[in-house]
Amino acid sequence: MFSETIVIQAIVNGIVIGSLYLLMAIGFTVVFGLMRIVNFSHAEFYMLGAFICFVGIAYFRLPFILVVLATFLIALAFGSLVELSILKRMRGDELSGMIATIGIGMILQSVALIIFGPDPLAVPSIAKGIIRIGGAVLPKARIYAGVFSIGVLVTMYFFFHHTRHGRALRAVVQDREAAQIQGINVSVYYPIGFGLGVGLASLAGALMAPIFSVYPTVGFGPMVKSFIVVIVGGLGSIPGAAIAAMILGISESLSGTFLKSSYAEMFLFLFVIGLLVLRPQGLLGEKS
Amino acid sequence: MNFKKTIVALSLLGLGSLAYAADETLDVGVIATISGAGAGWGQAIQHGVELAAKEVNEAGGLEVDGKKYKINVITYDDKYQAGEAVTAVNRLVHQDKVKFIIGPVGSAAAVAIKPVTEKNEVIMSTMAFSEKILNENSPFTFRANVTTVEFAQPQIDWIVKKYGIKKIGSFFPNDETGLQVSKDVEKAYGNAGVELVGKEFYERDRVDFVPMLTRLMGLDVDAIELNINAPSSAGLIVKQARDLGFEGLFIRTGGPSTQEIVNVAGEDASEGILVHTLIDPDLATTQAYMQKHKENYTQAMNGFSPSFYDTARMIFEAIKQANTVDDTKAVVAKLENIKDFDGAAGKISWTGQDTYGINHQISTPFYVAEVVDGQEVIRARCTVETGCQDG
Amino acid sequence: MLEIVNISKNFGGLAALSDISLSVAKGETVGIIGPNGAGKTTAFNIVTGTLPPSAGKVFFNKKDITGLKPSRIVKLGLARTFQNASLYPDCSVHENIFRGTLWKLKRNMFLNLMPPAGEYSSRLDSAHQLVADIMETLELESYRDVLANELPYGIQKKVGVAIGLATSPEILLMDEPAAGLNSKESREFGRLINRIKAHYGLTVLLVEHHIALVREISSKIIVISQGKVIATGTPEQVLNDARVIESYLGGGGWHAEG
Amino acid sequence: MKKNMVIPAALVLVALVYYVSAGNVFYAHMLIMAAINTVLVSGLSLVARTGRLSFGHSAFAAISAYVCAILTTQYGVSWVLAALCGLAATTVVAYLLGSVIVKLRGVYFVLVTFAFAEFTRLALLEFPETTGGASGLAEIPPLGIGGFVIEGVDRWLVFSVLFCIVLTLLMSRFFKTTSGKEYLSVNDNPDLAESSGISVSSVQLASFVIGGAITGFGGILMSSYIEFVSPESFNLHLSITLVTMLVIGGVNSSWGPLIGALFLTPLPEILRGAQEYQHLFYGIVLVLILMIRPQGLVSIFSGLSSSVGALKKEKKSA
Repeated sequence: MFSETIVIQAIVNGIVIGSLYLLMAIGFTVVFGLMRIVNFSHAEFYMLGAFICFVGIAYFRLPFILVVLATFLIALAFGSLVELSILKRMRGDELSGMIATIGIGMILQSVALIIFGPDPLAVPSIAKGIIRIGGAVLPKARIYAGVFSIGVLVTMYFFFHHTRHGRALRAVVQDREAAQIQGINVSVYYPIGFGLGVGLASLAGALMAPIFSVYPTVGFGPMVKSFIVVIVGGLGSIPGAAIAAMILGISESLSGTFLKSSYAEMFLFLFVIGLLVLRPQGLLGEKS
Repeated sequence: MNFKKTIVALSLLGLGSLAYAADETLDVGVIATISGAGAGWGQAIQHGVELAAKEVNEAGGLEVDGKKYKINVITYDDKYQAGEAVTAVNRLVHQDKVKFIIGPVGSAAAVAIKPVTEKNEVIMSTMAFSEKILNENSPFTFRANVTTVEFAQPQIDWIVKKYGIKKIGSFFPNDETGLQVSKDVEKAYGNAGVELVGKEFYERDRVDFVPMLTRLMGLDVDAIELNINAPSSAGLIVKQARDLGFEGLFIRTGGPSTQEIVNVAGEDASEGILVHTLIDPDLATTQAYMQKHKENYTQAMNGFSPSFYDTARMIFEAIKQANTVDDTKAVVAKLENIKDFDGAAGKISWTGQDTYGINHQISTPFYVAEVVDGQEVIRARCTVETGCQDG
Repeated sequence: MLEIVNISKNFGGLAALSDISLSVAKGETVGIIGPNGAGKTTAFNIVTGTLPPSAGKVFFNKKDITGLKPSRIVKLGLARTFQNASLYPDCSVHENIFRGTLWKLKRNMFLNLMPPAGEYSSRLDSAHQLVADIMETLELESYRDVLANELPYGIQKKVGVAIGLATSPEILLMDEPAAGLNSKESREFGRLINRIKAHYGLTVLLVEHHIALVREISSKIIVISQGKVIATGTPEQVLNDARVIESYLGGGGWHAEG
Repeated sequence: MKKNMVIPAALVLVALVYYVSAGNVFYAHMLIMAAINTVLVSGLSLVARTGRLSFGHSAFAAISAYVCAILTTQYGVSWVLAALCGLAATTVVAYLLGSVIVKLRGVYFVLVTFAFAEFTRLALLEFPETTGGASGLAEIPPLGIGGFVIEGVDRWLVFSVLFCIVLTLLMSRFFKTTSGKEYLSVNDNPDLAESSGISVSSVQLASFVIGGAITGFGGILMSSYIEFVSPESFNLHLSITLVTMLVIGGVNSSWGPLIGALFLTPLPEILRGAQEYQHLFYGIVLVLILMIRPQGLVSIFSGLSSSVGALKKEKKSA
């Protein structure tokens, strides 16, 4: 008796969640493509974005768009600073870089715990009420966030394909050595790239803060999911990540609606392990 | 906006009262969830016990066997994880040599540490809802608050009669407590002639409830049962359900934490929720306790706090009557026989002989209240024996 | 001893090697030369097992070793050296060379916790003797305890060869041994190769870009260009062959200095 | 042995004296936990010394701990037999997973082990009838070999400290033998090792399986000592703590796990009042160690990064 409105509702919700994972995944891909490291502090930058949004709206009563923009810029600057001060020394050694991001993650999380305490805090809702599309009920706040994140994705696409720095950064992400040969000064792009990568994660955190509550470990779930999106989509391939993010978002929403949700998550990991083993380069990643 | 004071300040407060004249100290252990999901209930235990201790110390200490004891509360955070609770109870029993422990919050933690407290004859008074806690071969274990086994049936009968509910959906955390409570709640609604349709179990740290809510609304339930979900999860469920346009009734049979739910869901979304509560604001003794709580702590007082204040005072009373701080067998004998103790939450005695085979389940009055503009308004007064009447 | 039969290799459309066949007899010193990108290194990697061929077979002492892992091929007696003389950076020269003998010192890891005994200890002694002999032959005793990353480049190349020798091969494949050496050093390197060939009764196969070294020590030269063998023969025959000169002049720089 | 024996041995003695002299039951508890952590980290260290970083070792500790706990609590099997079955289960799982992922490049190996650990934790949550689900398994009988039962703090203290010291000595001895040198060669320069007759994949598989078994036994020790086990005790936090202890302790030497565990285990208890300061300290020390001695402490990983690097070389030269 599940009418198609339920299915539509689940799919739309899946797309909104998928866009969140995609923002995180692109951020992760930029950092991985540039520095060949798995950024374990990605979750904490998502949390950073969520808390900046919380302070911006709950404290200073700023309009949502302004807060989201401010979050991105703060995170971009902070990310670049972190790269220059800490990760710069480890550019050659990917493993130390990876473990350093674990340390950075721990520091950010404990600072947040000390300042904001462990309990969830609610961000005043940015949009009340619902939108009805042919019987399907879609919470306005989520659509708002979904539309906004898709807007960001489009700007990112424009930045990567039609601006000088964007194309250079994309070249570096795709193949660091080839970019160097073409005379792109890679070392300039390290801080910007890391800043942009974690900036996108903070952006996702800020967009989703009004929908979910905000607490120091809020970023862990989305980080794990963005890892899966990047693996399934193929490390370093942004179009692959886009497809994988939507598949994951929708399947998670559908399985949450129709299946016992915790099974879905367990099988998801099994699927990822299987995929990694059979097709390490992922769906669209090139066989390097 | 009240940022939480850091935990360090709180535990220092507990040690702060060193300067009193009493010559001996009696250590009392508290294992509670101070951080993570369920932190509100953990602080209810910690604050209730600390206030009871402060009261005794200000009166010159607990007089036992000719000596005056100053009560020192040692608190450990179990982060709602059984493993952490076990480490904490090992430290309390072996290092701090404590004979009385109050807490923990979660059933998983309580089940895990009970073997240690029973083996070392340490009295434990927990909040955990699991039925595995109380039985005849756990003489040193008590429960300091009523559970769904006690209050579910009377409350649900009253609500079903008053609001005429036909179909109800429900959410449960996927752990020991959730499993246990889902059985009690389903039985109670069955007896009241209501069909419990969607039974949703979810992982503790889940934040997106829209998919599950979509399914429940597809079964067009006219009410959603929140029972003992952690306050943050319950708040999210209410908020996201209202976002999806759900106009039905929310019922929370269990775990008083209205303030936290309102914080997360917002005042208008949580308008009209029917909650179980242990506090009647008009009761003089409860008002006195709420005032004392406001003087000492910035956080909002949680509904469980009075029962743990009373539990601590009953234990101190039993120690005085048994005239010993070490012979816990004697203290248990005295504690079991306390009747009509006038606590902050009203008249208190023990029950549980028929359901658990041991009379270690506290029986305090409880109420059904409706959330109006973010505040609880009493709608019915109930006790285990007499059921609920319009109040 | 070593035969390559109809080997082809393409990388997504680009035919790096097409239908190459060549053979190396016991005791020979064969040099494979060709302009940059002719496919020399691809052939080298196929023979040493680092890269599987798209088609064709590789035989060693009549045994088909196509597609075997390098570690399996070495045990059959076919060792290789690296172009950039890759070593164990933080270990001494002696340790570097000794690690070449490890595959012959296999012993159950738990049993190995016990001090060496019986047959294993004799294998251990002969390994140590081999290492001492190699260091003497290549005049490396004075560098015995120097860490590999502190060695001058020329010496690093020698240690690279020493490690190859330590695996007691029958044939030694050398990937651009003269790379990074000036003409005096490369002549010295040529004499070194002849000395170790004689001392250990080795067969040598060089893949080289510099004609000078190859012309001096090779008994046979094979020229590869655009993935095909265009000439085989003694140094004199090959180096005066019109097609070879044209492909080199046309295809890449002619390094006939010295 | 790069670092000679004197310094690590001295450090360990100083720590031992500090713990035991305090003579207090609680410090003995911390020393036992430090010893058990040493065993857990040693398993990880064995894998790290062939150039691989695994985030899945918490899963191996979980598998052997749960198999042992289930067999003892629900089937009344003797502790020794149950422990052996636990170890066997972990070894089989480590072999199956290892043989499949050993050929994966550096970063994918890390991601697969990460996904495997999460999968194991969720699987333990999903089947409450056997694993007790989120509430875990309580009342696990104590460690008993034949009649002799290891219970109570003092017996545990002697057994665990002795075990971890012996394990560390064996590991340090192992890396002086020819088999140990194969591990070091694979890590220092995998291409050269492969071309000298050392099969990189079988060495890395062996270290993954044996490392998994050692960490698995550590899991059994932990569950037998705490007499309780739940999925949360083996979550990602444990994996990260083990990696942190390994790196700060010093990945280069067989004494790394012991030193890392001894100095980092007491932290959560000392800062019991304010948990978040512990993580702050962990994070800062970890970052500083990596910044000040990126090569020193982590050079053992050059094998890993060069295996990723090697791939690029191969691509270029073809």
